[in-house]
Amino acid sequence: MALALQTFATVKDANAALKAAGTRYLGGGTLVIRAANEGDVSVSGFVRSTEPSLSTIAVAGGKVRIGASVTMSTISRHADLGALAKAARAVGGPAVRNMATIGGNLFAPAPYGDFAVALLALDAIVGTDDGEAPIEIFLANRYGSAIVTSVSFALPKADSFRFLKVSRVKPKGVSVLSIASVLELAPDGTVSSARIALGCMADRPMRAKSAENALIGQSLTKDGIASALAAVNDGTSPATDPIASAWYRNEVLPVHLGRLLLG
Amino acid sequence: MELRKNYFADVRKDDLHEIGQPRPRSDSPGHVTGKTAFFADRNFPGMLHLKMVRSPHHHARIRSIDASEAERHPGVVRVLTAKDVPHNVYTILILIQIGPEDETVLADGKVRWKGEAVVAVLAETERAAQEAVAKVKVDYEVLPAVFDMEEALKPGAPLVNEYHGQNYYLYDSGECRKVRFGDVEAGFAGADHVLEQSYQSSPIEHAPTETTGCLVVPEGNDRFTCYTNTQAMFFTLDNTSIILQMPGSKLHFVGGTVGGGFGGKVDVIVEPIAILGAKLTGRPVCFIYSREEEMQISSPRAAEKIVIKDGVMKDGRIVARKVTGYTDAGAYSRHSPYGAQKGAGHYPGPYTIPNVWIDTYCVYTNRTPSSAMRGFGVTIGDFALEVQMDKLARLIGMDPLEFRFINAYRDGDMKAHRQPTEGAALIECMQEASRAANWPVAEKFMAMTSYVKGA
Amino acid sequence: MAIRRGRGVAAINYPTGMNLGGDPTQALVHSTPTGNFMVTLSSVDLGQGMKQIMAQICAETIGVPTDRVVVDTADTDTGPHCMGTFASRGTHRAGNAVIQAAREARQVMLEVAAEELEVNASDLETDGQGNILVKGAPQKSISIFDVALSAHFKRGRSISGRGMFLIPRSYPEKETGAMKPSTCYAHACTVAEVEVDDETGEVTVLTVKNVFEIGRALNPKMVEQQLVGGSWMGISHALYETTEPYYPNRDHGGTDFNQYLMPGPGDLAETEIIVLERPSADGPYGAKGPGEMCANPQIPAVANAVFDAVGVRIDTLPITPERILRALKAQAAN
Amino acid sequence: MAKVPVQFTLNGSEKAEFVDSGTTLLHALRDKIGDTSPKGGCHQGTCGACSVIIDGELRLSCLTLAETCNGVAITTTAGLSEAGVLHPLQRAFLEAFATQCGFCTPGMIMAAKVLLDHTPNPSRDEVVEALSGNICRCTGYEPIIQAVLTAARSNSQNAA
Repeated sequence: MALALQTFATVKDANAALKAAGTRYLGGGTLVIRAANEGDVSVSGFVRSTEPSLSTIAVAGGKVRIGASVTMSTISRHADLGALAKAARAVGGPAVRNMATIGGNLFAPAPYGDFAVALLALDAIVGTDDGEAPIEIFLANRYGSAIVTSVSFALPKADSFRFLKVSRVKPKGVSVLSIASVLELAPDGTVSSARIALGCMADRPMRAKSAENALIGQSLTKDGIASALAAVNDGTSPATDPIASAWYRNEVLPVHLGRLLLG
Repeated sequence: MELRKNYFADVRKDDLHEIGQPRPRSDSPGHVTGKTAFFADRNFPGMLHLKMVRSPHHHARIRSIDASEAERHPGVVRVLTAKDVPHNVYTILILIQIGPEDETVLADGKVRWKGEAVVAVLAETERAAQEAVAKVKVDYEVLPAVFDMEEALKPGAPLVNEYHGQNYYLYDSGECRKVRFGDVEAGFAGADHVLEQSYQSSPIEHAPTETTGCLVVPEGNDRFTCYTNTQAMFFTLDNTSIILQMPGSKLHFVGGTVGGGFGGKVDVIVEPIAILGAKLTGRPVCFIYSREEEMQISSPRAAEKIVIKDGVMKDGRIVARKVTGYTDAGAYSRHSPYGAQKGAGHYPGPYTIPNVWIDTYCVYTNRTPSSAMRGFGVTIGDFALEVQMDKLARLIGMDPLEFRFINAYRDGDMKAHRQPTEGAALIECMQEASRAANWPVAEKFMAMTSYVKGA
Repeated sequence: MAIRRGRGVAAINYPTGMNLGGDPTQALVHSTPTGNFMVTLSSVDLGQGMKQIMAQICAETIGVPTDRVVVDTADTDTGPHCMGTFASRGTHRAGNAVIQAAREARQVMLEVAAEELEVNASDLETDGQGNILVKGAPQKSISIFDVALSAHFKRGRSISGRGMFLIPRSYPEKETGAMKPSTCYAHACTVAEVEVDDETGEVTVLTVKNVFEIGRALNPKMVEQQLVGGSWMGISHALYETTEPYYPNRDHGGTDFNQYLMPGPGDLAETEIIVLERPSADGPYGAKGPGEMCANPQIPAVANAVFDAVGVRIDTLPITPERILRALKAQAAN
Repeated sequence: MAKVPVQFTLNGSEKAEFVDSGTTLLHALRDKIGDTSPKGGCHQGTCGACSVIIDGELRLSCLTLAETCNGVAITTTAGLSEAGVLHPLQRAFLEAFATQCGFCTPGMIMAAKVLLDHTPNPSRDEVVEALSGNICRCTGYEPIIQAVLTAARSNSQNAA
């Protein structure tokens, strides 16, 4: 059967159409069209929505709401989202970034989904017609969710957001791992709050909570971060894939976290 | 790039009109305008799409195949199994008497590697073919598989390929191709140091940007035109003629403009089955590998294991070299028996060594059949040889580049396979590398020449 | 963290062609009525520029500019047999066949010119610009255009030729391995310089200096294309590529260009190419096959450079960060 | 099978076709319209050979459904030369010997064109980034990078 595309003006109608077996939501196409091209017969049709709110970015009062259809390249160019540009540019090559959406990135399995790692560090809220959910909860149940409509988060303070993607191929390769962090510093330079998110270290982006805790009250020096580096592998369960083995990912995670924190 | 014309100027004429001139490529205007016609840049009305049902197992007996549901699937025009292929068991080099025929076009009773073609589906659209592929039911009895060459060569290992009867290719020289030159054991006995080391590679894909494929058009006069990106037109035509038991005069192959080959398009895989499909349906057929098939189904460069044992003197002379090479052919021969033999002819490398012993084995395992790739039979051997050379130099405390000068072959030197060296230029390459890399070597090495001593 | 630097060298040779079945290739050459030349082959252009090089070889041999030669290849209804494009055989084998065919065509062309000029054919030469001149008396000449017209419409001659390359097949002697595995050999020496991150095992190839001896650079710009691309592929083989990353374990094979690793445009080593030309006795205008061997010496040169940098030997390809890191940890443990 | 209408401009001329719903733009261009300059190297979005420019942005035609392209302006490499005169990028690729097999070339030229349209004088790093979604297996990339830098220089000279 042909892979028919159904287009709806509202997310509500699109959600209803998605109840039919085999239908997939079409965002930028980098995941679902690929699956169809590769002969994934579990895909039998596409659904999309042209609701305008899906494509808007709203920045007000230190809060950001990004519509789910906004692409990586739009984010990377947006004047108010400069802090996130590096993470948005970490996704694919230029053509992929012009297509890949922020909503779609939430569903990209490891070793993809680097932007979702950034969103996890930002403690984003994921919006659907069913309501809003913290990203950590959302990622745990992501497949089978209603259409993502938006992602919202508080804009990180200047210089508090850091992002690192490690890949074998430059400038564009998929991840060995990626790390995003939001660190706030007290006036004395010690860490007052820390959120660290890891990509490719589990079946979905994960928080490095032991490392976060170990950073509180520490200064960003070689000695200050030592206990965080020692703890960053807590709870990781990375995959072995063509890019790297689980062993390698675990071995170099503290090295790269150290470089991110000291860099 | 720099041409260093000062080398070998005495034996070279540089006053030619067209040769040696950087003429623009006649094909580039087509490339930059997108007008160059690759095989797939054609479209024929009513063209069918061929997709393969592939083995999910590394080694299994096929108990039964039920394609009835696939045949009834909307858009499906024809389903092909082994019994539809007139001469289903073939091998590529049979025309030049390198047998036995050991590979099935479509699996018959057994699969020997994960990804092996079992059933071909021809449908009106790619999607219909994909859907029908998913509906073909094959009942497999999974058999033990072997992936490690050393395991495969042990007694009692699962037999990969019954057409060979053992897990190695049987040369006229026995279980391996052999080169024997001088007395290698005496060489080791008289050496100051003996170093034995083992090297390993894993399979490598050609990864051309254009995947392997062909389009076939029945011409109405009982002939078939096949637009293909094969690297070898007549290998393909002649093997197709054998497989389909069809006179070669019925076959017309058009190609020659290929989106990268690197050796990956010398096997004859897609054309015979596509032509069979066109013959049985009377319709144009396209069979183009997906990228996934190109990466994991098309033949890679073989994995190799190479063991090198050298006897070396403190003064830098290598006096004995023994090489045992293993080429992982995967489940079928394709070009691998020749690759292993080519390795035997290549060792001990571009060095003059008085005592040489070479054994090269072509080993069968339950993986994607390997075949030719850029540097076939040599690339991995050169890795092993040249890392070994580095180790030997350090073992005797000698500069690695100077160590190579001491052993480099020159015109007239007898090679282990008993051909005198002609046209050598290793020394001059190393001299120029010494300069370019600012890696100085002793003056006596810079004064050397590849020409026959005294000539 | 330390970035440690090392360099390594490797020297190699490489055989041109193979000896199976005598490694044959045939060629046909004929002129059109206005003195353009068609080369008919079944050889395949994989992108290395076979068509262009055959045109230059034919042009040189006939004595016309390259743009007066058209190569028609890889149609089995018209092209004579070619074994195929592999084993660094294309330029060498097909080139030899084209020279032989072009020489035969040239002879007919000179004979027709001789009749027109009323001299002996052996007294004629070509100027490479499309004219045939009397040796020593260049004012007495005729254009190839006019010669071809004459041949076609007046004298009834076919300005054409047949050529083939074939060597005796060499069967390796069973016990000694005595054989003639190929014809001429190309040569290379590469020095690679690398940096190794000793905390992650990541390797950066800083420079590769490649010296290649290739017989003759028939078209230097096209030779450069092959050698630069080959040098990249050699580095790629050394550090990145495999379809089975955990060989002999069959799992985790890459299925796309994201998972099948090759250096990207941001991973390029500073690459120097130096070419030496020792014409081969048996090659077309002395050419050897450079297409394959140019990707070989970088692999051991990089491997040796990694050892020079960090003191561990990785004897398994590809030399991945993981293999280096494991070796470094083993080294530290000892 | 349901056919859907698709209407867009391709290299400046109006195109209207009926395609099967779910047809990719790559197939529509190649099989319906006959512009075979975009190549299908992977159909996964990993090689860039199918790259086209849609409303000024680089896109992968293999991952774009044709029916989502109504009303857009599409540029392909086949449309770059005007009246037989090569675009500066095409000329630069020729002169730099930046093509070997030629299969990646149209996609590379598309990626380079978008770069130069927005960044007339790119740095080497910007060129590398712009080409990073396009695979070449023959050239080792350097000649392609050099061709793009050369085209940029010749553009700026012409503008000056």
